[in-house]
Amino acid sequence: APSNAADTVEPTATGLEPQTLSVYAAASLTGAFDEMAALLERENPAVDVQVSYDGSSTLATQIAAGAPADVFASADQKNMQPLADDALVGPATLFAGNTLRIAVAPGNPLRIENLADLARAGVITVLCAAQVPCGAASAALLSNAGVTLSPASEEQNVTAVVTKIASGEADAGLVYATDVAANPDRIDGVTPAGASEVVGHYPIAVVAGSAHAEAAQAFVDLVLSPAGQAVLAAHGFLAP
Amino acid sequence: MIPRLLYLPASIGLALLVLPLAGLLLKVDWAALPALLLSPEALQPLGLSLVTASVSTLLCLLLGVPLAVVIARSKPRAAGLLRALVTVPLVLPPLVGGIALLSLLGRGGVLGNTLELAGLRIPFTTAAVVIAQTFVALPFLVIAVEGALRTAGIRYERVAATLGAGRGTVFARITLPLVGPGLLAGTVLSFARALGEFGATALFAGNQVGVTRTMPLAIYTAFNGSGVTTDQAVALSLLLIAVAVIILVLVGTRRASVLS
Amino acid sequence: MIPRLLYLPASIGLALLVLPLAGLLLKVDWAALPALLLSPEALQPLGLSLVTASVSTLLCLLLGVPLAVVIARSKPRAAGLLRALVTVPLVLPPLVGGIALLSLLGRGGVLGNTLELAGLRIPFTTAAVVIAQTFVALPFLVIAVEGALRTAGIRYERVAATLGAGRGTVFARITLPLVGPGLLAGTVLSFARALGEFGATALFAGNQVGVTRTMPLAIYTAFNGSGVTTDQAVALSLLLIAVAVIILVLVGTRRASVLS
Amino acid sequence: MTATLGRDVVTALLAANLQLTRGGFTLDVQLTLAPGEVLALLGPNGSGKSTVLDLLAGLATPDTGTVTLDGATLTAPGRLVAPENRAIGLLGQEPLLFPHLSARANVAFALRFGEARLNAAPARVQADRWLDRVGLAGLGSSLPGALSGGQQQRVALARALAAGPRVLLLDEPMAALDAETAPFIRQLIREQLAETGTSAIIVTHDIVDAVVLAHRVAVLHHGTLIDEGTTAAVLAAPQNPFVAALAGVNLVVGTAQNGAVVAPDGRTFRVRPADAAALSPATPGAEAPAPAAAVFRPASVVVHTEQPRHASPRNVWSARVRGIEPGSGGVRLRTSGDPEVIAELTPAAVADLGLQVGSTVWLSVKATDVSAYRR
Amino acid sequence: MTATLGRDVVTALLAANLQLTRGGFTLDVQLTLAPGEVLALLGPNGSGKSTVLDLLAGLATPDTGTVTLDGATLTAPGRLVAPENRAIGLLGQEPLLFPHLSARANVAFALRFGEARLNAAPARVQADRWLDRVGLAGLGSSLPGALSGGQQQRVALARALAAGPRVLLLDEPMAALDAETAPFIRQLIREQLAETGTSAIIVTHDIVDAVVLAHRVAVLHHGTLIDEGTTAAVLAAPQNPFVAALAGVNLVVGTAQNGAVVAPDGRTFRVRPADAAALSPATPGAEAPAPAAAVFRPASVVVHTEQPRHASPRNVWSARVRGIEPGSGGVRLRTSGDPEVIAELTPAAVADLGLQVGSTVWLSVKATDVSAYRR
Ligand SMILES: Nc1ncnc2c1ncn2[C@@H]1O[C@H](COP(=O)(O)OP(=O)(O)OP(=O)(O)O)[C@@H](O)[C@H]1O
Ligand SMILES: Nc1ncnc2c1ncn2[C@@H]1O[C@H](COP(=O)(O)OP(=O)(O)OP(=O)(O)O)[C@@H](O)[C@H]1O
Ligand SMILES: [Mg+2]
Ligand SMILES: [Mg+2]
Repeated sequence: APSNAADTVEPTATGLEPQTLSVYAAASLTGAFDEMAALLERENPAVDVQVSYDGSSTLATQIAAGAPADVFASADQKNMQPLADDALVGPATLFAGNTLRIAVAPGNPLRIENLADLARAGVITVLCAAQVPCGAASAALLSNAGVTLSPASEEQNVTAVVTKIASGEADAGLVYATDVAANPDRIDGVTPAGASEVVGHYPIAVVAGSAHAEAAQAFVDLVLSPAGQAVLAAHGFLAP
Repeated sequence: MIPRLLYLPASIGLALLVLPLAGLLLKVDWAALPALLLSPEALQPLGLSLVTASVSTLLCLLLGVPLAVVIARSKPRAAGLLRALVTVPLVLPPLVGGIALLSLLGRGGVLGNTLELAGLRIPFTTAAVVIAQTFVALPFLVIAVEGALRTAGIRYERVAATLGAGRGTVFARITLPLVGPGLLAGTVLSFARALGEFGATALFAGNQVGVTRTMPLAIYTAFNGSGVTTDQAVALSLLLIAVAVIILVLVGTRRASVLS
Repeated sequence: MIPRLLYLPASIGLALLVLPLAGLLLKVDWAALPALLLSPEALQPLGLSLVTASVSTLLCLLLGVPLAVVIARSKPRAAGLLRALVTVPLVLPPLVGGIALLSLLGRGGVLGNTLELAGLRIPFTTAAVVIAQTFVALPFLVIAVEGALRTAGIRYERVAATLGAGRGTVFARITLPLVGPGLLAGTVLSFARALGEFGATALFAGNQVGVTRTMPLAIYTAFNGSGVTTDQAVALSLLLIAVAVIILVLVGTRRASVLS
Repeated sequence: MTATLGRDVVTALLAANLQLTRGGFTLDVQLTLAPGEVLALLGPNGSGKSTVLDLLAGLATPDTGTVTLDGATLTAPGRLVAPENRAIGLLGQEPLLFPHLSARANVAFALRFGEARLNAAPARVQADRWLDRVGLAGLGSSLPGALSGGQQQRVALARALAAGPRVLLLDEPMAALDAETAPFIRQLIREQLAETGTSAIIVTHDIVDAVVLAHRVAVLHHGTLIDEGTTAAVLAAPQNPFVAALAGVNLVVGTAQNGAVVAPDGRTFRVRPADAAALSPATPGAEAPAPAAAVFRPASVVVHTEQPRHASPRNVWSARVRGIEPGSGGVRLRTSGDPEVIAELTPAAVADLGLQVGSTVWLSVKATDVSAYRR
Repeated sequence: MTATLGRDVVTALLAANLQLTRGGFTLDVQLTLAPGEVLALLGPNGSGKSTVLDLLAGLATPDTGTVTLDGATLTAPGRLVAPENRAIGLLGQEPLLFPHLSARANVAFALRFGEARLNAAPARVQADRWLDRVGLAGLGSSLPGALSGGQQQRVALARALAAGPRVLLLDEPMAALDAETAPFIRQLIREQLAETGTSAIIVTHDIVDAVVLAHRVAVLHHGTLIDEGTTAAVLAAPQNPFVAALAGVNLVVGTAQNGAVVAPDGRTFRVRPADAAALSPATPGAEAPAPAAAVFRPASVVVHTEQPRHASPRNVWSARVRGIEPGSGGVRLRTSGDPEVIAELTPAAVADLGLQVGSTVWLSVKATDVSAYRR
């Protein structure tokens, strides 16, 4: 992400060599990590941070296949662990958490207030597939609440759930709090009871053999720093 | 009659197509394979895929052959335009096809609203899968058949007309048999494309077990679940490929015997 | 010469292909469009897409035409098998193509390791984009050209041979010109497919601005980018479609003039 | 519409007036065809014969002009009745057998979907009968690709005849046929047209076809009809070198009697034994004399100044020299009678015999040199 | 290899021994061709003529058998020299002009990639010359689709001749040609083959082609050669009905003298004026007598029992009756001389004249009835 703020800030003493840092981040981190990249570039004007967003499993697969990533931020442990086991990444640190919201059309026309409302006849509900992080969390949340749903669809990622609700195709669905924060005009969020009990944890790690290990570590440090955490919080993430 | 020089690039081309599939084979966990392939998680999507792809292919034939005839027999300028229109869906990235279908047939879509008033809702149904597959597969059929029609020309149709045969008769007994190989090629192509369809289906039809989870969606779901190890996704892909190869070879040799 | 009855299904077929695109138009935020389309976020991927798709199409021609010739001139049984092999990549869901390519050319892949020793890394480069596009577009070219070759037959090639012309001469001066329309059709199809290629590229080449972010990936990124609406994705799709239509119509009318 | 070349339009089944320009080639043709009439369309390569047939069959559109069949307009500005609705059949210059259908199925196609509208089973039976008639019994199951060129042509001809149109257009129907088969096929065409009362236009480069098959001849040259009339009249007075090259035959149209042809003026022409049989009535006994024609070449006519004796020719008669004209093959002597008979001699022979217009001569023609046909 | 039908194999340029079964059709043919020799291959439809040409050209493979050219093996078990490396040209039964190339470019193709290997520019010039020779000057830019059937055939012929192979195989080269053009094209083929010393096999259904173009005739029937020999010998003694139907000509091979043909036994045959010119030497004066042939039909021979007088025939001679045989067109009288001359009479004429074997007769043939060719 090119930063035009770079000229206005004087370089710090720890300024890094000119280089391009490649960060692979889960799609739900999009807004937050764009800002994170800008922050790092401001501190290190010589560094160009490129963030690639995609599903965590896609990114993990690419890193396993030798993708030139320096940092990997996953939306779940499941995709980080195998890389760690094969020593393809350095030690992973949890840096954020995410909780679920019921996403509804703006203004909540169907008056959906809790998880049980999702099971109402005539309400079209979509969820994430159980295999993806948000789907696993949704399943946990629903089972905690003792609610059984027959969703119209099990989407492959949160964006698809958001899209279906925003386009009116579906009436409600479970998404991350961060998604509600990122789409204020398209969906409204309802916090279901027990949401805080089910928290998804985001690990981050420097990719093993990174040619820019120092900058990569700097990025991880930034994410974990109070400044980084403030950015994440502003996008709706919880502390790890 | 083949210039020797051609064998080298031909082999490279074949290798480019076949070697990646071979690479896939190396990733397979052969021990776990049989159990997985016989599990309902594999067989149900496979069944749904075969059924929907067959229905889509049939739809492609019913709609695509007439469209191909109209294009092939149009004046050059009109034909060029029609052909371009028919080809466009090929360019659409998977996602965009889904968005386009939603914006037409979804709730709030132009036609979707009308249908909803009639009590019909298409998204999230098996019908949506078929529509998505037909949408992406139809161009293949049209282009293949149109090309065959154009090459076959109208000489034999003219002869049939001078013998007194009406247009319907000529179409059924002369035109169609003469483009048989092209028709078969188009059918194979559109069936293959329908079988592999993922993007538009995912967005337009969703991913519900037994209703809209076709094989490609099952593969994607498995991939998202297993991540790096990709074992299950690869195994399912293998199943899909194996079924496809069997069907293609069966049709292919049938086609060969038609041709010879 | 067209049976009247055919016009109805032909119209429905055309509607199925064109109406969703029209639906897309309704979703466009026309006011914001010009600025967006002229932004580097739109133009850079478009440029990359056009360049890589052109290179891929060229590769398809170089590898696919010889392969098509070999298949078309093979014995029926061998031809059936080869044709099936060539068609398989069509069946692969987007993702699986990517997995397959990675498992061949990625780290730990059969060829990937060898290449790495030679200091060559293909995945996640522009070359990877081209390979992914070629992999998915090649079958189109091969099938289209093979069909045309088979329909054209070998009568004229035989005549040329009895006149004393060598195989290379016959290929260049008789075979290729005679399958001209089929060749053009195949080229158009594979270019369109390469232009729209998303799945294999996303996994095999990644999504790096200026290097591997082609138009379909840009659309995907825009679509996934939380905070924005699908507007941007739709606008980008529109740009891609517009460019494709222009190219297709240009080629199509050129084709028409070749044919007439 | 006005009478064309003296023929009454009221009797015309097919009437055409066609103009067409294609590149450097211009066609401008008026022609009519009476019910049951057979017209031979002659002309050099590229003169427009096939084009005329295409225009009549509705496979091509003229720039201007009309085609009417039995008073109904088939082609006119802004109107083109489809070929399948014209009842005009066309056997083109190439056989164009449907490549995916057997010889039998090709013919059966015409029987099922042509005039007869037979069902599948009887069509197959009839098709086999047709194949038998064109000498291809046993080849019914062969696909066109497994037939020789001449065999294909015969199947195509059988198919065209089997369709049973009101007007049949035949473009070089005898091309590629072997010498032994050609006469049989020619006879088959003749009989079939006569039996069914079908009008026909036959394009040919062989004058024998015109003589045997046609009542009338039209000669096309550079897209215009340069000569037209009864076969005998056109051949007797060739209007241009092309017709002269074609002509070279004497044609006697008369009646069959005892295996010979009797001319209108009573002369009897004995004919070659093979043809004499065909001229004899099938059932002996009193019978109305059947129309027949005798054909022999001017070069076969021997001219004597005294009555010949002790010689083989069966046909000997005396006549007066009406005209002496140079011809492509020598000097042409027109001699009196109905019809006039042309003898072709070398200039030396004319000089030797002291021939002049008005001389009385004896003419002889060998019976083996005279072909004959029932009409 | 053994001598075939008395011909010395040492002199053979092309020698073939071919067996092939295709469905119900079986071919078994041995034939040889001497350098510069022209063989006419005759036979009914479906007898295997085109198949033989395909096998010789390398477009088809025999089940067993060999083809050798100048001692080099072209076809043998497990060996098939590609058509383009055989120096054997083939003009097939269909013109098959390359549809994307103009008439000129079609002929130029043969000049560029055939024997001559001309560059593009001279090939175009030569191609135009060829088109001129086949009477198509001005049509060089036409695409095949814009040519008539006969025009296409002429382009195809020009293309085949222009390729300049050592052996040329022509499958019905005169098909679809108009009557005026045919003799010119026939002459063109003759001259071209003679000038270049090209050996050729010509498939034809027209006996004139065989007489004018060929030194030798072979007759194919159901896949086997049933007759073979010099044109005159085969025609004089037809071995089966097909040949008989074809034959029906007397052929006198002799020398040209003063516009006439002198037979080996000294008889002089005056010929029709058009051909007499061609027989006269181009430069008057002493010249070695040129070989020439005269052709006339048995039906044209008038038989007298006394010397004919006051009659037009220029050719009159006496001979003895050697044989009286039934023929397809009447009774065939073989008469003495070198060559024997056949006269065809009706049985009635034979009876009338009281002819028997051994009778002395006077024979006459009109000069206008005798065609002649230089050989
Ligand atoms: N598309 C075209 N453009 C220009 N000229 C054409 C076109 N089609 C045909 N011609 C010309 O029209 C003329 C008539 O062709 P047509 O086939 O009717 O001749 P034809 O009398 O049947 O000759 P043939 O005896 O050779 O069959 C030819 O001179 C041909 O060159
Ligand atoms: N694939 C095949 N299967 C069976 N029979 C075949 C096949 N191809 C050709 N024949 C037969 O072979 C025979 C010889 O055919 P060919 O074309 O050589 O005949 P031809 O002498 O050239 O006849 P024409 O004078 O009609 O051109 C024919 O009887 C034909 O039916
Ligand atoms: Mg013609
Ligand atoms: Mg043949």
